[in-house]
Amino acid sequence: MELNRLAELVPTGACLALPVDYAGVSMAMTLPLIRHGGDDLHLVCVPTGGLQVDMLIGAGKVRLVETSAVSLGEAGGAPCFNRAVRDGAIDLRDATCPAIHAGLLAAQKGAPFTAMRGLIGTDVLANRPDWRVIDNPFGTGGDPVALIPPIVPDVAIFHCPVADRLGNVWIGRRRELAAMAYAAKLTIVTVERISDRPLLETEEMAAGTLPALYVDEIAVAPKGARPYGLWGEYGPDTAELKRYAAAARSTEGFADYMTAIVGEMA
Amino acid sequence: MELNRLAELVPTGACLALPVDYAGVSMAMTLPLIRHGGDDLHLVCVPTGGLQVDMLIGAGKVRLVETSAVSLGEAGGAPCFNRAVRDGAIDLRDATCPAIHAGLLAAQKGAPFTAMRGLIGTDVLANRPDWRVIDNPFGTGGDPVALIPPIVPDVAIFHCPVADRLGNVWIGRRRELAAMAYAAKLTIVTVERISDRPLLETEEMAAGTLPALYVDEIAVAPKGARPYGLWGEYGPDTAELKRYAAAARSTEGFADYMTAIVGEMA
Amino acid sequence: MSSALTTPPDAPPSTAPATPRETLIYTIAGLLRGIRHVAVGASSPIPAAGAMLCRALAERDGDPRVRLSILGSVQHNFFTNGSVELFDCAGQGRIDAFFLGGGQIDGRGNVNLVGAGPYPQSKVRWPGSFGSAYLYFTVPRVILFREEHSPRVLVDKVDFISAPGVSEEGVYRTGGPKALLTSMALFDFDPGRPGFRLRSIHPGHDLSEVRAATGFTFQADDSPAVTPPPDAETLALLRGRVLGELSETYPAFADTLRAETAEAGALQKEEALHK
Amino acid sequence: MSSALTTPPDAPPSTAPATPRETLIYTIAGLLRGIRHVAVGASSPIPAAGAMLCRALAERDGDPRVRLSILGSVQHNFFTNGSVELFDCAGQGRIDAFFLGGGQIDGRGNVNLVGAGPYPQSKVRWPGSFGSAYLYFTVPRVILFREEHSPRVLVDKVDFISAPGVSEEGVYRTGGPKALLTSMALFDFDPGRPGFRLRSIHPGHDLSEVRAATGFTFQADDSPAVTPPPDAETLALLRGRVLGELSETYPAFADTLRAETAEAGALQKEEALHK
Repeated sequence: MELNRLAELVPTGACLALPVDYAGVSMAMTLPLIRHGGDDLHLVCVPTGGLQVDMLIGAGKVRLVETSAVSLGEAGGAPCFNRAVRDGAIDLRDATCPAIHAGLLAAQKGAPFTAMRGLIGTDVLANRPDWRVIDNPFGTGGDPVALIPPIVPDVAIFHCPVADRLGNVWIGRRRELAAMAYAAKLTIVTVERISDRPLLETEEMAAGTLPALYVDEIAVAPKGARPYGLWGEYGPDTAELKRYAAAARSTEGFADYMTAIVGEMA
Repeated sequence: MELNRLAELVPTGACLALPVDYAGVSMAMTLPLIRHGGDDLHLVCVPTGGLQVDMLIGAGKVRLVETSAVSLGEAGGAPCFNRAVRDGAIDLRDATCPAIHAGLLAAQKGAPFTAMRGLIGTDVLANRPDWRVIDNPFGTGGDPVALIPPIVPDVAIFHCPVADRLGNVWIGRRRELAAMAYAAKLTIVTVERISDRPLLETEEMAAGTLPALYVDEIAVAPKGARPYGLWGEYGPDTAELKRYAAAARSTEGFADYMTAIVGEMA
Repeated sequence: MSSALTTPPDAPPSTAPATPRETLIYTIAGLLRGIRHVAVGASSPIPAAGAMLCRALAERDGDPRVRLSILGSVQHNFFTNGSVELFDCAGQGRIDAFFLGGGQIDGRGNVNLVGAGPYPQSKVRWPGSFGSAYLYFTVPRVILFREEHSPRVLVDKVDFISAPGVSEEGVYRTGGPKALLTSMALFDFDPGRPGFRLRSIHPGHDLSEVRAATGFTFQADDSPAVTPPPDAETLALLRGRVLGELSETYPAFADTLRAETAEAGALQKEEALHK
Repeated sequence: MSSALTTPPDAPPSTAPATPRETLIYTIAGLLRGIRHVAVGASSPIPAAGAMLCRALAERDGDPRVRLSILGSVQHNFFTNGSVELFDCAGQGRIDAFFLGGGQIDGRGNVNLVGAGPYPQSKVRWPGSFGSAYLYFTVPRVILFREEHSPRVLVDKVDFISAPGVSEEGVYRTGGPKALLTSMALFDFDPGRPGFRLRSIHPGHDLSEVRAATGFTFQADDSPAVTPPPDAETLALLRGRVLGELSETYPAFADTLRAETAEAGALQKEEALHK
C-alpha cells in the first residue's frame, strides 16, 4: 500500500512536523506511521497537536513533543499525551504558537533565528535552553528580545483537497502548510483527489497553490483527514473524537480502539 | 475626483511604499500624488522601483529613496532617478531585495528586527547605519549576522484586479502586496473593478484575498496599472515605457511628457 | 435540557429576566466597549456572544464598526494567511481585545495553561500555553474569563507561568490583563500594585462567598456593587439578533441559551401565579 | 536583421556552424550541468536559453530533472508567495545556480550594480544591487555573465561592492562565483587565491586581445584552450526544442537567434560556392 511506503520515509529519530487540527491533518497516514514509520520521533506541532499526535504518543512512537498545546478540542484533553507527561514517558518542548511559527520562518528564510516579542518572564522561555535572549541592538540598553532558532523538520506530513499531475498541491488559505513545506527537508502530502488541470494554470488557483518544488511525495487518500474535517470539503466527526477521548482514557481502552481501527482499515 | 482625495491622504514627509513593476503598480495614482499629495516623500520600493518612482522623483516630490534598484526594465535606466542621484537631489538608502522584505516582515510581526544572511562585507551594509550586525548568539563566537529594523510605511499604494463591497481585495499570488498592507499604517488600493460577490465566499478566491482589515481606501481605476501590465488582466505597454525613457532623458523632455499626460487625463 | 422548552428562533424575544449567563455576556460586551477588533477562540461561545453583543450595540449607537474574528472557524474568520496571521495582527496592534482562560490564574494576573504540580512531569496536564505567551504582551485588553470560581483555579501563585500578568520595567509590552470575569464576580486588574480589585458581584452571590472561593487576596469595597444585568432593550437585542448570529457558529450553545431563557420565563410565570 | 532571413520555426533545424551566441548558450548549459534548479532574470535571454538547453540535455541523457524559474514571468514562474520566495528558496538551499551581471566586476569576483565613481553621488548610476547582496552568499553556483568584455566593465577594483567575491573566514556563506563568461572568454573563479583563471577563449579571439580587454590580472596557460562550440546533435536540440521554448518567453530574442543562424547558413553556402 502506497501510504505504508510513504511512512517508511520517516526514519527513527526523525523530526516530524504535523499541522493543527483544522488545517489539514493527514489522519490517513497515522496507522501507516505507527506500523511502518520510525520510532523515537520528535514531533513538531504546527502550532498545536490533536488526535494524530495523541495516537502516535499512545502507540509509543514519540520521544519528544515540541508544541504550543495538545488537545482534542471540543472532545477535551488528549489522554495519551497527558498520561505520557504524567509518567515522564516523553520529553517536552513547551512553546507558544507564534514561537513555532517563528522557528519555521527562520528555516524558511535560511536565517539563523527569528526575533519575537512576548515570552520574557514566562516559564515557557525559562524551560527552553535552546532559545536565546539578547538586548535589542536597536535600543539604548535593556529591552530583552527572545530569539527562536530554525525548526527544520526532517519530514512534514499533511492532507489537502487536491494535487495536480505536476506535483503542485492546493493549500488554499492554510498557509502554515506552505511554511511547513518550505522549512522541511521532505514533504509528504495526501490528497482527496488528483486534478488533470494544472493548478498554476489560472491565477485564482495559483494563489492557493504550494509549488511542486516543495512537495516530494503525494498519495491519494479520500476522506484522509477524518475524523477531522477538511476546509471546503467536509466537517469534523466530533462524535468519533469523543468516542476516542473516552476510550483512550486508559491504555487498554486506547489499545482496543486502535485494534478496532486497524480491523476497519484491513 | 476620488483619486485626488486619496492622494491628499499622503502627507508631506510620509514614508510611502510602492510595489515592483510587475506586482500591481497604481500608475493611476501617480498624477494625483504629484498634484495633490505631500512633498519630501520617503519612498520604499518593494523591492524595486520603476516608472512611478521615476516620475515622482522627476516631479520633485521625493526626498529619500529606499530601494534595491530603480529601472525601467527593458526600457533601460530610470532617467530622473539617475539624474537626481548625480545631482545629489535625493538621499539614498540602497538596499538588497530580501532586506526590504525583511524590514516589512519585522513590521508585519511587530518584531524589533529580522535577521538575514548575506550582506556582510558589502558596501550596501556599509552605507546603512540604520542596520546592525551582531555575532550569532546561537554560534560559538564570530558568525556575524545583519539585523534589519522594521519598515513601517505611513502609506502603501498599489493596484489590483478586483475588490468586493466589503473592502476585501484580491491580490492573487502577489503576496508582497499583503506584506505591504500588513506593515503600513494606511493602505490605498486602486482596482480594475468592484465585484458584487464577496471574495471570502469561496476558498478559491479567499486564498488570494487581502482582508478588509488591512485596506483603508479603495477606488476604481480601470487600466490603472498602465503602461505597466497587471497579472491576469493586461500586458505592459513597452513602447510607452520606451517613449517615456527617451523623453525623460532631459528635464525639459520630462516636463513636456508630463504636461502631455495631464492633458490626456483632463 | 429538553428541546420542548426551546423558543423557536423566529418567535419574539422572551421578556423573562436575564439569566446568569446572559448577564455574563452583557458584562463582556461592556468590557469590550470601544474596541475595533476582537479575536475569540473557536470553543469560547460566551466571549463570542459578548463580542457579538458589543458589535450589535456599537451598530445601534452609531459607534465605529467592531470586527470579530472567530479563530478556527471557516465562516467567521477573515484571515487568509494561515494560523500565524492572528499573532502578526496582534503584533501590528490590530487586535484590541482577546480572552484567556487558564487552569490557574493568580493574584498577580499570571496565567497557567500548562499543568498543576512541578513541571515538566505535571500531575494534571492541560493542553499548553497556546498563544498566551505572546498575546498577553501584545493585546491591550486581555479579559481573563473562567466560569469556575474556586481556590483550585484562582490560586495564590501559579505552578507554571504561561503568561505573566505584569513585566519588569524595560520589557516591551503593549498588552496585558484588563479584567477577570468568573461566574461569581468581576475584577479589574491594576498593573501598578499589581493585583485584582473586585468591581462587582453577580446577582445571587456575596463578598464572603467570593472571598472563600478565591485563592488570592484582592482589594474590595466593604459593600461591593452588584453586577448589573442587561436592560430590557439590550436583552431583546441579545435574544434576537445576537442569538441568531450565535446559532450559525455555536448552534449547541445557542440552544442552551434559548432553553435557559425559556426556563427563566416559565419560572417567572410560575412565580406570578403564586403571588 | 530582415525577417526574410529567418527560418520558419517548423523547418528542420539549420546545419550551419554554431554562431558566437549559440556557443555562449552551450557554454552556459555546460556550466549548469548537474544542477536541479536554476533561477534566471526576466531580461536575461541568453542565460535562460542556456538553462533551457541544460534542461533538454539532462532529459535526453536521463539525468535528474532540471527546474527553471524565470523571474517576473507569469507563465514560467512557479512561485506563489510573492517576490520574496526566490530569496527564501535560496536560503533553503533550493536554488543551485543563478546569474549575475554587473556594471563592474573585479579580479576578486566583487560585483558592482550600483554606480561608477564615489557613492552615493555616482557619476554613472546603475539600477541598484537587486538581490545580489544576498544571492551571491546563498546560491552555490553563481555565474557572472556579461557580454561586454572591456576594461570599463572588468576592472581592477569595483567602486562599490554590491556583493563580494569572497568573504572572511567565519562569515556564513554557502554560495559564490563559479565562473565568469563574456563574449570573448570563459574564466573559472578560484576562491582560494582569490581570483579568476582563464579556462578558454571563444573562437575568433586570442590571449593578447583578452588581456588588453581585461582590467584585472588573471591566471592563464600560455596557450589557452578554445571554447568548444556545440556538437551537431546538441546544436540541433538548441535550434529545435530550445528555440521553441525560448520563443514563448523571449520572442524577440528567439527571432534574433534564428536570423543569426540563417545568416551563418547563408555565409556557409556562399563560402562553399567560392571554393
